[in-house]
Amino acid sequence: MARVTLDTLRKEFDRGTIVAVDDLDLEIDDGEFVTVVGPSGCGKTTTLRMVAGLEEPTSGTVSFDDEDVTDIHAKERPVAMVFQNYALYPHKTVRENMAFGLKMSTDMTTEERHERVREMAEMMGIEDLLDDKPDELSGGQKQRVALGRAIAREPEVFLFDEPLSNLDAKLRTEMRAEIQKLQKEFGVTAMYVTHDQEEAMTMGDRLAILNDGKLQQVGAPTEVYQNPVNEFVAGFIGSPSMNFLDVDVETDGTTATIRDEASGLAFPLSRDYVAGHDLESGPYTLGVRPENIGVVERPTGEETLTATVEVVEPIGSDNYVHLDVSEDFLARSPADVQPEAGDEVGVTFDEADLHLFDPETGEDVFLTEEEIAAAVA
Amino acid sequence: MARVTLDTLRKEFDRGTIVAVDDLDLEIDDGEFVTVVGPSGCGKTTTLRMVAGLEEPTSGTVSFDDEDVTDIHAKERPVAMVFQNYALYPHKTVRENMAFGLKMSTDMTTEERHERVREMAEMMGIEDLLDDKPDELSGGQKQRVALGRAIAREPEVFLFDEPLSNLDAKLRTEMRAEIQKLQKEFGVTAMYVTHDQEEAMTMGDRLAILNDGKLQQVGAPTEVYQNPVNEFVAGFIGSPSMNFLDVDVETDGTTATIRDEASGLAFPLSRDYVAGHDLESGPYTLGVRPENIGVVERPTGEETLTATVEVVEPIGSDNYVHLDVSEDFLARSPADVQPEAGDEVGVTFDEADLHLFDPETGEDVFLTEEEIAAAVA
Amino acid sequence: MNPLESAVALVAGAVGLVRSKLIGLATAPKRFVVVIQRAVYDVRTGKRSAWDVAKSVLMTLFGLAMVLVLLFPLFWITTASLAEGSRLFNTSGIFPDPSTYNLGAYRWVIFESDFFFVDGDWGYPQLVLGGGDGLVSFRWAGTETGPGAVFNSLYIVSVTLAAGFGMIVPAAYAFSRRKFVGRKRILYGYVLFTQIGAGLSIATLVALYSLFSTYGLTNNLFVLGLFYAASAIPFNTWLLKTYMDNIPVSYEEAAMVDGASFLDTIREVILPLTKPGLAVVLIFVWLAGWNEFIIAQTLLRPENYPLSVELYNIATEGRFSTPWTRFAAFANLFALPVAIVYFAAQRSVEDGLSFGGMEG
Amino acid sequence: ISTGGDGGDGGDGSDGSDGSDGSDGSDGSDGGNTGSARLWTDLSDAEDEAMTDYIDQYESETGNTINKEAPGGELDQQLETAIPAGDGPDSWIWAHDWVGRFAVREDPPFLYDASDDVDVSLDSYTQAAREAAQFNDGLYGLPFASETVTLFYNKDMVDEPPETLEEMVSIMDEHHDPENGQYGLSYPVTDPYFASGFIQAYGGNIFDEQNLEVGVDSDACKRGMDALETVSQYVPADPGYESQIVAFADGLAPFAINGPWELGNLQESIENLGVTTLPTVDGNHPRTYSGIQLFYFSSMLADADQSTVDAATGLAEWYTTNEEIIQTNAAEQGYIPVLADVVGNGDLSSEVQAFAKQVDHGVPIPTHPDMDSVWTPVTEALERVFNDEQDSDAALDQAASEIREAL
Amino acid sequence: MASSQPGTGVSALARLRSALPFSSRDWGLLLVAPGVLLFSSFMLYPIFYLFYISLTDATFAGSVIGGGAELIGLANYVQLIGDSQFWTSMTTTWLFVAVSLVIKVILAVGIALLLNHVRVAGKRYMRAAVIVPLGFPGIFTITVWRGMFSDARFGVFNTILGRYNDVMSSLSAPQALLFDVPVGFLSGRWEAFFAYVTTEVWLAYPFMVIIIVSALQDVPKSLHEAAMVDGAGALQRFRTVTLPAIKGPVLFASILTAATSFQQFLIPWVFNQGGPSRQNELIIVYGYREAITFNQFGLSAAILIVGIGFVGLFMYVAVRYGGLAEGVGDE
Ligand SMILES: Nc1ncnc2c1ncn2[C@@H]1O[C@H](COP(=O)(O)OP(=O)(O)OP(=O)(O)O)[C@@H](O)[C@H]1O
Ligand SMILES: Nc1ncnc2c1ncn2[C@@H]1O[C@H](COP(=O)(O)OP(=O)(O)OP(=O)(O)O)[C@@H](O)[C@H]1O
Ligand SMILES: [Mg+2]
Ligand SMILES: [Mg+2]
Repeated sequence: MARVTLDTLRKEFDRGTIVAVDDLDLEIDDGEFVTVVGPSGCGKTTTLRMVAGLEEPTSGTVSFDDEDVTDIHAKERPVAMVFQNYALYPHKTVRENMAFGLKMSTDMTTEERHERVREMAEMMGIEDLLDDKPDELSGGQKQRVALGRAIAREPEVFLFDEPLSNLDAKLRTEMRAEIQKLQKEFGVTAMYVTHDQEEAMTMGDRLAILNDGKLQQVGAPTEVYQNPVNEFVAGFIGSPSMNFLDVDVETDGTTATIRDEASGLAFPLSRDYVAGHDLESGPYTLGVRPENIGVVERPTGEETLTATVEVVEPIGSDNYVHLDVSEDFLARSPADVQPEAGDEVGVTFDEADLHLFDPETGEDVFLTEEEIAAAVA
Repeated sequence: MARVTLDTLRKEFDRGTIVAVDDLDLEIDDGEFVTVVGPSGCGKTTTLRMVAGLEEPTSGTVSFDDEDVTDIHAKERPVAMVFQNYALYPHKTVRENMAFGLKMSTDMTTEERHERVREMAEMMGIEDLLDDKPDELSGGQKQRVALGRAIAREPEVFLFDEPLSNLDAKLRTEMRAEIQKLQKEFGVTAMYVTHDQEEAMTMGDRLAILNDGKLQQVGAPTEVYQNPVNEFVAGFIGSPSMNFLDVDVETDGTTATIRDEASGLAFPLSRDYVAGHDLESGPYTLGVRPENIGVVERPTGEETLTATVEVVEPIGSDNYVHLDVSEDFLARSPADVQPEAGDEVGVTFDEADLHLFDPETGEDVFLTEEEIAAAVA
Repeated sequence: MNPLESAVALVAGAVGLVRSKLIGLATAPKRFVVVIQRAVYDVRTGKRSAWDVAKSVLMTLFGLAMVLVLLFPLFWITTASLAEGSRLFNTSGIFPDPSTYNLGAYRWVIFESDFFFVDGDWGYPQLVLGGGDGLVSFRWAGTETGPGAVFNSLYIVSVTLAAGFGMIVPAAYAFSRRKFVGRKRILYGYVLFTQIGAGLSIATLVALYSLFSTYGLTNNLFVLGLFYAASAIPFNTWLLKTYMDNIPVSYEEAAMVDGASFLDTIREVILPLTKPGLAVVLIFVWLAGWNEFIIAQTLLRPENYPLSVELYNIATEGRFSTPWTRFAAFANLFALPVAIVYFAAQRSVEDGLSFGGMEG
Repeated sequence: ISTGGDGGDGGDGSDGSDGSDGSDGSDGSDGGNTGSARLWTDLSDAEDEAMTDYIDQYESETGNTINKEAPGGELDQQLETAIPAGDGPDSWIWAHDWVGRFAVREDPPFLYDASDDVDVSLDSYTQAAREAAQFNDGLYGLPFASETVTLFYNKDMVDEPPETLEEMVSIMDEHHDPENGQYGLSYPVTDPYFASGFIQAYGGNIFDEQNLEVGVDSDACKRGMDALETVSQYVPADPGYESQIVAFADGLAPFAINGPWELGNLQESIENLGVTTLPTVDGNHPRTYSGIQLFYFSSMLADADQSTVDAATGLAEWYTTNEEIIQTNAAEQGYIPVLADVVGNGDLSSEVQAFAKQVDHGVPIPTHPDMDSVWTPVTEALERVFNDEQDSDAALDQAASEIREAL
Repeated sequence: MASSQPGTGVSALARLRSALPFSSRDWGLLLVAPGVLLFSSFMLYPIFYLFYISLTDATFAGSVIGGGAELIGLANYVQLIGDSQFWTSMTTTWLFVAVSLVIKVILAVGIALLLNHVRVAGKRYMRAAVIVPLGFPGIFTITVWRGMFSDARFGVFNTILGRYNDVMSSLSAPQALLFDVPVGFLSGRWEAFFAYVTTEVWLAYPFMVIIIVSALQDVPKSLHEAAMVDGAGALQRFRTVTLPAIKGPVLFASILTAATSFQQFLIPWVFNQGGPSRQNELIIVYGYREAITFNQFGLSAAILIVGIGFVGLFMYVAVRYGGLAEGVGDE
């Protein structure tokens, strides 16, 4: 419906002492679904509110389809927003809640409005609730009404601010699918804020990661997962999160070894790897994801490392094996690998799964400046 | 510290129209950690409150170490409880919050109390917060204080009512470990209510599943995961949850085939399987977990079934592949299996991973009455 | 909504409130019986111990006794309004002899005093076609003396309510939601002045009178209504602001995103959500205009006296004494409707006056 | 600004047209010399009805218009604000004790010297009444009645009205039994107006207006005070007016000392009511303070049209000299006539005669502008004595010194 | 993506806006202004006028309105300081405020607790009934209370005391427990003071009850339960959970009602005009009487200005240190 462009968008609070959003550039294609993630306080909500027109940017612009809407009042933007706490009008019935936007922004007759609301409600499976007040509804039903209300207006841009965070796991999965389906069906451009890993990974066409008001990386979820541009993104995306280890690399240009005194790690890199990557000696931060770590219950000594098991958490399909390699070092292994706490086990991983970050800047050491800059465009 | 025994414990509300807890029998060993799960409204909180003495049972008894405490007032039971919203006294400092229980139930001097609180606080890493008021604390800190307050009294029984549900994912993982560590350290008997899958699977020595006020199954988490006694437990434990299919089984006593018209499923069971299980022809509910389903991107025709991919959700380490076999039919496959939506794929599974349930009672058809009864003892 | 509609809605709301409360009160005995039956049943089946039930009974009786003690003055004066003669005391006991109870005093209030019509000469409203300044004009027919104090009171109160609400609601909204130059200072000033009310009026009586007479505003019901509104502004603005602070901003934002204009948002979202707060403000502003008599007496001439002044005049009518029965009957007719609405609005009042979030 | 619309101001019926300054008498159209005036009153219902009828009569006889209003509350407070604001009445009815207080006012003045406008001879009135209406040579009103307190008795309990204090005490002794709710006397003893008769019985003056001397601590007053203390022992413990009158009205006391305004009420509750003069004290008649009811002339008249002045003074002259009115009022309202002719003839009821006789024994209330500085200390002294907080001599001494300080 | 462009339309506009003392966001002021204006002209202006009078030698209302008064500086205030009646009045007023406040708080907390207790049936109706006095005009209720406090033997309280005496003496209780009826409630200094306080408490408790009940209902149930599990008994729960929760609202209500008590006029005026012997003249009565009875308008104005000043100061301190204006400062 509309392409959304944020151009060096900036928002300061408290006379510039808090920079909530720091010169953000982002373009969302017509009909695209972008999820925005980041830790608490990173500026997600503020960004969304600026797109909706609820917050005035300190500088920068918001455009819909090349039209600058920065100075246009919220009520005139073709935007619908689903709030974290739903913000259903408690004194109106579900029907009135859903019809309200239509009443305000179209000149439909009451009947047309009610017809539209009925259609919407049928689609969302809440046609029986139309005469109820919000506080008679369960969380999931409220969520559906909030969605219905947003969709009923047929907006060009859809904004979601952690819409599922108040729901329980089961409902969350259900609603996730529902939102995606609706968004595709209507072809509406969507921005979706969340701090839930699974939502972030599964819902969007693209994923935007914010930290401290700054955009860190934008890209397809798998792309971001596989090639995080910096330590922050690497640690933030993926659950359980990536293990980090402070290591030293010794290289002579053709061979290289990754060492960590504390855990006794000494991992030789292959010649191919060294040849393919531009590596220097020095301190690095090594990152490796739990699912890329193999646990060998009866270590033969050929493994990369041996370590002691601290705790084993079975989660049904898999086990989380906590190892004493470093603090919070976790391996995810199949359910049939079941060491006991205290066991000595072997630890393996593949050099292809390793990430190396600059301990100072946190950036992936193999990326060039350009590549890093490109990651946010 | 104390063995907790619930004997045909029952709680009715509103003059018997609501049976919140339905003749519950449960024994928790000294020092054991039992997690209680179940859908919302199944009676978890009510059970916990009866153990704490905050709710009077309609019938049945609660005993600690063979001593019937049913009629003993909450303030005299050797119990500590951590509430969902923490319930910290807002006007008291952290120190006073933690010392309050001691002041009430012991005759320690002020100094002794403060000494104990300091020890506790050090252990929980909150010694710097002792002079703060609760509303100056973050969620995780509050949680720690609530825990500390509970532990400080050295109770014999520890009760937790969804203590982590207000925290974000990262903090939740951290606190989970902390609680387990503390419980083991003090060897306190613990009952832990949650509706979080991961907590349920990882935290307890045993898992008790409630539905509609009735106990469904008690057992080690992996045991429950692998051998759910009925469809409810099978569907409730595990995430994403088990796929169910209404099927017909045709058997002649030596061979058998599982059929489903809608999806075109025709799965022959091995002779061994048929011999080992007591199977009759008729309708069944087939259950199979997402992680036990194989997806073959280029079907050779030898697979159990071919199906169309509806959506692929990458969650980083794995992909969730939604298939059109039935509604919400999900396979979890490694990240490198990446079919596109609309692709025809092959679907495989192993007869060992199948669960068959009686479509009427929902019970696992291979279990005897005794085995089912034993599941809750 | 035009003013007429809102006035009708207001009255209808009040009537509904009173009705439901009274129905509740009327069915209370039935519910009470059920409670007792249950208690008896529970004791018999051993679900509750007799001591447990007894404790509840005792507490309830204690509560009831306290209510009776607290309301004793009102009860006592009501019996006095039914008594014979005009004296408050009788040498035989606290209450007048019940056999002498009669409604004479009330008859006097209705048919002889200036309560409804001057000298109790009742008239009826009549529409006159083709009147002087309009197609239809309105006059009182059937009365020689004209309408009485109650109409003056109602007129004053409607001005007070209209002006009060017109200024309090927008200001409370602005204080709660907007930032503007001087916001803090004005609000601070309001809080300081919340309690400078009744006493102030007496203190500044003469200053007020000279102010009013300088501008020729004495004996003007409209201006007096405005004055009461002014006196109600600080406290009620602050009260309503506090109430509005507790309404999440996201409702307004949702409405904005829904395309509602500012006024739409106020009408459709803010006002409905502020109802309990508005109810309390309504009651307080009403009482400000309804009960005051010192200023009214100073500023008004007899033909414009509202009920409160008439009541005071009855109290001081006798050379050295008060004609108690008439006074009591007059006061009861004057205050009871308001007190009943107040009684019925207890829920709203409790909600609207909730300062629970305040930390001391 | 209109106050119309809901009928809120429709109540002013007849006087709707006539503005509020009361000085627009000239608009009386063709009559030429008829005017209208504004009169404020604070009367009881019965008095008010009678007054309305007389005013109607006056209006139809003269063509003048009188707008009678009852502002309610404290009449003097109403005047205090209304007159300076130019919004006061042209005339009002009140006892003469405000004459001095208002006559000394300047910037703005409150009263109007009507010496030049009044045609009736002041000799038509009794001397006391004549003096009461004047202050420093100005004539500020016309008198029509006087009042004072005297002795009421219940004929069912008292066979023969007492002549002397001793007789009265012996009757009171007979009945006084507070334990059983029986008393000797109903008498608001801490009110100086009520108490004045006994205090001044020996010829002392609480305040000597002629010489501006405080006499409340004189020996005469102190002896009078003893008499007061004697009767005080027979009243109900509460000196408040209402609690006093109830004892007599309920038939629980043989005597009451009170004024003519209670006559109607008491006649209703006591079947056989007698009224007589106060008993003599050592042969002296108690000298009660008396008040003279006046039509006051307000300073509003100073700037008003002559027709208004004529209307206002005309009413006063007509009313105060109309024998029929005075006679009727005496019979119906218990007004004690001050019109010399009426006082002289014997047509008055026995009750009124009793009051009239008591007035004769009494003295007019002083009208000194600062009388409030006298009343308050005296009241307080009486309260202290009544509550046994102070000896009566000391109390009067203290009151006297307080008064001297304040004046 | 386009690079940052300083000085685009928006930011230039924003800068312009922030440079102005008034900006478009200040339209909130427009919503507030009418109320402020009305309030100032009817409430603030008279106070200034009163202050002006206090600097003059005005004797009666007319000399104020008629303009016959002359400025005499602070003489009235000087006179006031030397006036023993002023100090009597001040002390009595503060004592009245303090005593009635203490009783009020205790009574209101008691009522609120009782009428919010689970064991009391029909408590909502009782609560509704108990707050009704607030709906009656003060002149009415106060006049009624005066009647009840009548010194007469047949006054309500004296009758009750008489009955009490009868009962007690029939139980042959010692003389010390009996009352000396009739008690002169309005004619003795402390008796009258007691009557004032009783009436004041009765007038003000409903407001406090409402506020405390609201606060009690906001206390999370789980706090009580946490305390129970911590081993606290009923009394300790009251101390640790209930009391702290209602402390703020009680303080708040106390400040408001104390400020009103300070300005109490009708009770003393209707009861016995601040008597006996001017001993119980609360500050406003004192001022009123100086003006009305003694024709000392200038002095009266000075008294009232001092009174208003005290209320203002009291409110200021309360707002400052009592957290009364919480939420005001969040700008
Ligand atoms: N109105 C405001 N005034 C001052 N600071 C604000 C305001 N709104 C947001 N902030 C600050 O701006 C920063 C970004 O806030 P924002 O709400 O956008 O974060 P978020 O990413 O949505 O966080 P969360 O995940 O907790 O919702 C935070 O530091 C916050 O404290
Ligand atoms: N005080 C009460 N009065 C009436 N019904 C109640 C009460 N407390 C609980 N119930 C009912 O009892 C049932 C069990 O409630 P309970 O709170 O134990 O569920 P739960 O398993 O803790 O649910 P959740 O996961 O939502 O916390 C529910 O149907 C609930 O409505
Ligand atoms: Mg946010
Ligand atoms: Mg629960």
